[in-house]
Amino acid sequence: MTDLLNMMGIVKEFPGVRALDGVDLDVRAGEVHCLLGQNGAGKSTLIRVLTGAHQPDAGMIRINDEPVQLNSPTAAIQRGIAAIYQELDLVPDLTVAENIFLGHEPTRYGFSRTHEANTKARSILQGLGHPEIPTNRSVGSLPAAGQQVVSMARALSRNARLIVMDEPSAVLDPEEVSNLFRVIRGLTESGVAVVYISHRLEEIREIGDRVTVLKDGATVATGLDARETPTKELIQLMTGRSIEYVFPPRNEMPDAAPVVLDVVDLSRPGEFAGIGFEVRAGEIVGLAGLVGSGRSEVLETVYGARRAATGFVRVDGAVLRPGRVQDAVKAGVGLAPEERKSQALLLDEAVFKNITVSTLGRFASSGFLNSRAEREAAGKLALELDVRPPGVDQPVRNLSGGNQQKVVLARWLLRDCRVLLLDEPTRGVDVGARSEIYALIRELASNGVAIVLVSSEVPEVLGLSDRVVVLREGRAVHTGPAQEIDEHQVLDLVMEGSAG
Amino acid sequence: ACTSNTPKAEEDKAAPAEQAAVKNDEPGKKVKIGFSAPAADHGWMGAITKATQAEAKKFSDVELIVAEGTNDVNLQISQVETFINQKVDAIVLLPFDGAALTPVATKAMEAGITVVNVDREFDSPFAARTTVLGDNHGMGVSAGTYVCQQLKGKKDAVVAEIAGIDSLPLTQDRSKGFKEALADCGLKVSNRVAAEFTVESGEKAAANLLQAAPKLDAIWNHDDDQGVGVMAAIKNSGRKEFFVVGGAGSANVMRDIKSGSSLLKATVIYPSTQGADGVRLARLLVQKKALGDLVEVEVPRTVQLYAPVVTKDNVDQYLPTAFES
Amino acid sequence: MSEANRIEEGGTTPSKQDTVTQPARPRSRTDLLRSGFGRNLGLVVALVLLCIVGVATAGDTFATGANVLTILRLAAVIGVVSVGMTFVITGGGIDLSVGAMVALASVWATTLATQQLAADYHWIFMVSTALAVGAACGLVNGLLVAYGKIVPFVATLAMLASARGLAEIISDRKTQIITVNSFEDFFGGSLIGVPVLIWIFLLVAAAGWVLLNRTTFGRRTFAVGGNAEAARLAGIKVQRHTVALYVLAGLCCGIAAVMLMARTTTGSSTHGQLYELDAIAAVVIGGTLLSGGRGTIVGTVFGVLIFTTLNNVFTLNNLSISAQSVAKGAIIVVAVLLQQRLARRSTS
Amino acid sequence: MSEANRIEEGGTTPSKQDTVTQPARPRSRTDLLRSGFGRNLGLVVALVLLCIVGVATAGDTFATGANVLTILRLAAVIGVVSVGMTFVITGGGIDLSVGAMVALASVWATTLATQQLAADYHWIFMVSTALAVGAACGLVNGLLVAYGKIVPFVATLAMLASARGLAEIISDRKTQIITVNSFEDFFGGSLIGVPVLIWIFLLVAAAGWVLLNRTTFGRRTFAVGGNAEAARLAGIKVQRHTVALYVLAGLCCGIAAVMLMARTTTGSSTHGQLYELDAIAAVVIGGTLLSGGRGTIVGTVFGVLIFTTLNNVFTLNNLSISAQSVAKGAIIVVAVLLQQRLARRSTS
Ligand SMILES: Nc1ncnc2c1ncn2[C@@H]1O[C@H](COP(=O)(O)OP(=O)(O)OP(=O)(O)O)[C@@H](O)[C@H]1O
Ligand SMILES: Nc1ncnc2c1ncn2[C@@H]1O[C@H](COP(=O)(O)OP(=O)(O)OP(=O)(O)O)[C@@H](O)[C@H]1O
Ligand SMILES: [Mg+2]
Ligand SMILES: [Mg+2]
Repeated sequence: MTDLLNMMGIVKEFPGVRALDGVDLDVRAGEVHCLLGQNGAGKSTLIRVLTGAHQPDAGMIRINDEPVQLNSPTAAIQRGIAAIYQELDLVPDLTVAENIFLGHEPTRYGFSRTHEANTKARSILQGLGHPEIPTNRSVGSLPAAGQQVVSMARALSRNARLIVMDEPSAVLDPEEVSNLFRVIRGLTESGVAVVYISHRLEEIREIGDRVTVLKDGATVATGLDARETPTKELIQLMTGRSIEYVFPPRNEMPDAAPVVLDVVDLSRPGEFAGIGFEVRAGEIVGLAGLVGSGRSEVLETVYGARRAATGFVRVDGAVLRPGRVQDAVKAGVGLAPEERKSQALLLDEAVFKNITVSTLGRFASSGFLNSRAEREAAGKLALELDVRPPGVDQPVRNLSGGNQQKVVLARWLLRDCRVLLLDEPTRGVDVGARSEIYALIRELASNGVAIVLVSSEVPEVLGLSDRVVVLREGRAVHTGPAQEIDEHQVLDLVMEGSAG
Repeated sequence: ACTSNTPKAEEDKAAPAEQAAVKNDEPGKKVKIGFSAPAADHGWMGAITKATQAEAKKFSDVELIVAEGTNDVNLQISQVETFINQKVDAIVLLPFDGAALTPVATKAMEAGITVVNVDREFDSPFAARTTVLGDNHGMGVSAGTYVCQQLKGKKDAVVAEIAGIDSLPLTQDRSKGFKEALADCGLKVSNRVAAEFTVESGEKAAANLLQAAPKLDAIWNHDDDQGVGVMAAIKNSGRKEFFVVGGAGSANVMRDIKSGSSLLKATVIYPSTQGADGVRLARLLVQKKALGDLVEVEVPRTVQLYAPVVTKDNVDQYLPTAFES
Repeated sequence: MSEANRIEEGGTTPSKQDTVTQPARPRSRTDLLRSGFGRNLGLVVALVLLCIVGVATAGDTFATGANVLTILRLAAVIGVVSVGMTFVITGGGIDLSVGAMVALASVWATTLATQQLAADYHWIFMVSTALAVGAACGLVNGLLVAYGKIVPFVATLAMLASARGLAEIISDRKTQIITVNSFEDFFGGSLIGVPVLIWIFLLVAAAGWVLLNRTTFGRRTFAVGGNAEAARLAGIKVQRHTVALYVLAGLCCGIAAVMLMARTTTGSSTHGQLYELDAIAAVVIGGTLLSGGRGTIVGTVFGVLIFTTLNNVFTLNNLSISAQSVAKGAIIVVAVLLQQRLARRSTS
Repeated sequence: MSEANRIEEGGTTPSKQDTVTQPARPRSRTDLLRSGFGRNLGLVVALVLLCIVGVATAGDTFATGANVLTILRLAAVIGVVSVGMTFVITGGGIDLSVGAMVALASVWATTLATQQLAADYHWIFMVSTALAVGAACGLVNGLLVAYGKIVPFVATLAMLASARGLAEIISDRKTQIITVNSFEDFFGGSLIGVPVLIWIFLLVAAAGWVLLNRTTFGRRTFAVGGNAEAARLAGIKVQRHTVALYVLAGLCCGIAAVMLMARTTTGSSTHGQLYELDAIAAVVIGGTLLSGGRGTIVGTVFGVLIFTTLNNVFTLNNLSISAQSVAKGAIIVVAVLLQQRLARRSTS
């Protein structure tokens, strides 16, 4: 089998950072080639070089043994390279069909043929298993999962020979993921090559053919067998150390622990109804459910970012005024939201400013900030969470996706919250950092923080939580200790609504 | 001669034999004059600057420094300050707002610089050595009187007014004079709109006015440059039942009047040569010369220009000095 | 529940609830805004209210055909400029130089030389001069923004100063009167009872609408304004497109210059003063997002009509200019608040 | 390998390389831009070039102390307005009403009644009237934007119309002359050889710098402007903060009104014309992002100085007025391009 793509000695420098330092990658037609690496290892940067979005400072790219210059996205597209970027590259105000065909719209004499675009879009979405996404709806109004599907459809619409997928599964739930794999298999059967990036090793095992591992901007191993290579070895290659990929032991919950967060009969029409649960100091309550089941909405409503239609939230016995984030923050509630870019980060601000933004009062005397103290405090946390690169003065925009997520977490860790609401706290976070975050969450709990955890990874919810609440279609269908339920039961619950 | 009907520039040409004037024109000590005026956002103001520059060019002993026209009094003040720093001999100042420029003009006078105030008056006698003024109130009176004459006997006549920039004191003076003169013959202004001295604004204001007043007998338009737009709007509406009186006295309008085929029957002159007069006076003052034709050995404190009505009968007399806008 | 079902209800809303809530809000709010309907409803109501006030206070004149034509004629020039502005703003830019470009184009197209040419051959020479000057200025704007990477506000501010200065130099600050009768006859005339100027406005607005909503160019304008990086990654030549948008705006200014020349029978460096503010105001009131990515020609047309009708009603009522200003501010606020209410109601 | 080691080798750059490259480029480009240094370097160079031109063409007057004070006095009024504008723009808004607020504040503070009060007691009554009027207008702006959810452009455009209209009504379009000598004496005077007006400007700029860069208020301003939703979810009272920003801008306009009153000894409804454009231009040239989230007071001050020095050099050189406009546009473009080059070079 000849290689479809060879990348050799790719170097990419950003001011102050050498993101890629001689990366090699070979991809064969018809294979699923997995890219592994820690947060900030350079995976996304490599992809952007491949798609012409970045220009490499050195190195050579060959397609079908022919040296090529990919000096613009158009050049890459013309060579049959399509991509699903980590940060969704959609235009929120255009419709689904328009987004899918952006850049190669079906036209006649310059007039867009909306009908044809819609028809074609529908058939592509059908192929992806989502014939129900309305093609004339604006993409901005779709939930994250829907947008991910649109992004995939766009990549497929190009009839590419090589499709790059940068963490496509981050916002998808298990069933979506298996659907995605079905599509990928279909593609590879017809000779298309897929470069697949994910931090979930199980997925690599399931779909991957070969693996290339990046570390600190360089290829440390390539051509590994995706199914046979032991996990330990992969982790060792990625992180340079061995990590026990297990959940830390649960804390003993003292029965007398006081209820810190009390959610009573919360509802918002059209989103969720009658949600009630309580979280005691030191307890972790997990919310499980499919994407779109309303978990994020529940968290945001508890936090006051959405105004509850009925019901109320008590923290330490005091009722929070609905729809008032400030009150929640004052009462010691913190939220690490789901969409880090749009909901949490000040992209152009320095890392330390992002971390301290909710704790400014602590670093200020009569309104004047002590930024040395800020930097120190933020730096300490960044070190603890292994944010890379470690400096706290660079803008968050320059961090890799996973590192950005860590910054969001750091913000609330700094704040000594009474209640922490974590929405997908490990999305896009690598194995190494992930186990650290798990340990951290546990440690916070043992310090008496009440934690509500939302994650699309059921094992994560089950492994970390003391109790789980299973949501389906905006209603709680099951509440109980996490140890008494397993992954299959949860999946059954969220799909069928009947306890297995 | 200064009290005659003729604008100053013409007077000089009309009386070349005058001994004093000839002597005055002879080159003397070099004079550096700073000139500042509001933004040339309409034709008359553009004409002022042009006439001033042209006049200065006639004298080999005059160096004219022209600052950017501006409607920001803050900037205009700083321009005068810059002139002071430059140690000019005289400043000819057409202030955007007379009162607002008074302090800095006073400062210039105190620094020994001869200030000649043009068109918009300072509110202190110490701010300028000499003031050259148009007669805005008189303009309104002249226009009103002419309208009264033309509409003689028509008691229910509908008279409209298209004013210039409404926030300027000169506009208010003109309107006041117009109103007073109309009142004398029992008429009043039925419709009043304001434009901004530009062709475009005149067209806009007139188009709306013509809708507001379905029947008209006379229109007085304050400014001939905006008048071009006013006439365009009138032409567009196809209406002919009234006559129009202009203001300022541009060459275009005078040609129209002369042709006799236009609805424009008259215009009231508001000389655009005030700045030019200012330059002449400033030069005389710095060179310590007297004004020709006057027995008085000093240049007068105030020179107010007359606002005559130009009609078909006397248009030839005024056409040569009218400004091309 | 099947996979299909789950996503169809899109996102979080459960299917049962959905079928209940679905009819009440057939589309999401953002969708509705884009379709322009909800937003335009507010504009329509605002305009109708204005008209009611007009009829009530000056019924005899306000409701006449002649007055309606007056309003439309007044709207025509700034309307054409605003259509161009809609494209630039939708594409994520802004153009402060529109007024200056109108002035420069009008001056250039009425120089003695051009008029001579027009008198000797055809008025088309004047028109094409105006269009060429507008497009050329737009091209400079576009190049400065797209390739010089100068923020649009600054680049077009520079153009504003330069173009007006150039217009003054060319015209020597004189109002240049058009003597070419064929030009005046054509553009001053009417077609089926409707003045040519209004036809031009309608044509430009219609062409703008088609271009923005029915062509690839329009789609790409939304993409460039909504997410320039995404557009680039999708293979759109963002820089070239940006240049095209400014050229388009310049071209509209050229057309507006011709219309203004016809209206005033002059070319002058004082034409088009503060058009930038008027046009941006109309565009923004109309519902186009100042930050780009969302734009509506219909809204812009309504925005222009609201402002011109407002002026007309004021004049008909002989209101003092100062009172007009105060009222204008208040009315703008009320109109926008009303719009928002209506847009919200129509979606929930 | 220990935890510590792992982090030391951290990020993507091996530690050895780091120590080599570190001195050459201590921070990333964006950082440099943000820190304002690279960007300001360009501004400094532009200003220095302007000064060189000034000295070369009119050396005897340009370089005198009196002329420097003239430039600074001119810069003072618009400078204070621009400082306020910097806050609003950094916070993601825009304020078109600054000029109108200056006019209204100047008129209100010079009414007969206020002047009587000032004459009888102390000029502080005039000053506080101006500040109160400015702040009140700003409050209205802020409420309309933050709670009325009217886009800033439209809300402040409405205020522009209303405030100027109101100023005209109050003053009856007459220029109101200040007769309170103590007021003139204080604000017209000097302190250690430097005019009080310049002191005020320095004070406002310094206070603005501290507020923006050294306080929680400033930090929140960046957050609100950079990502309002994120700021809200981080517990910042975004609406209240927005209101505060507009009040601040209004307050600055009140101060500017006092300064203008002192300079002109008048209050007038025509004061402050087109200050909105001047201020926004200075702010944007200075490097503040028009879309919010990035702002620099030092840049703004440089922006103002560049424009005022430009005016001064023009006046000294007796350039034709129209040519001045053309040159101004060209110089703006060149200055910005120069800035960008320098900013780029200083980082790579
Ligand atoms: N525009 C940029 N400017 C400066 N540095 C950048 C830029 N983009 C990426 N980097 C840096 O390059 C390195 C590689 O980032 P990249 O996004 O490729 O990581 P990644 O492997 O995709 O990580 P993740 O798994 O978290 O997505 C990081 O250190 C990041 O900070
Ligand atoms: N702009 C919008 N307009 C209307 N509805 C929207 C908009 N954005 C999101 N929604 C709705 O809000 C919900 C967001 O879906 P999302 O996937 O975040 O749900 P979720 O239950 O929070 O998922 P998860 O639990 O996996 O975080 C969906 O119901 C979606 O239809
Ligand atoms: Mg990545
Ligand atoms: Mg969610």
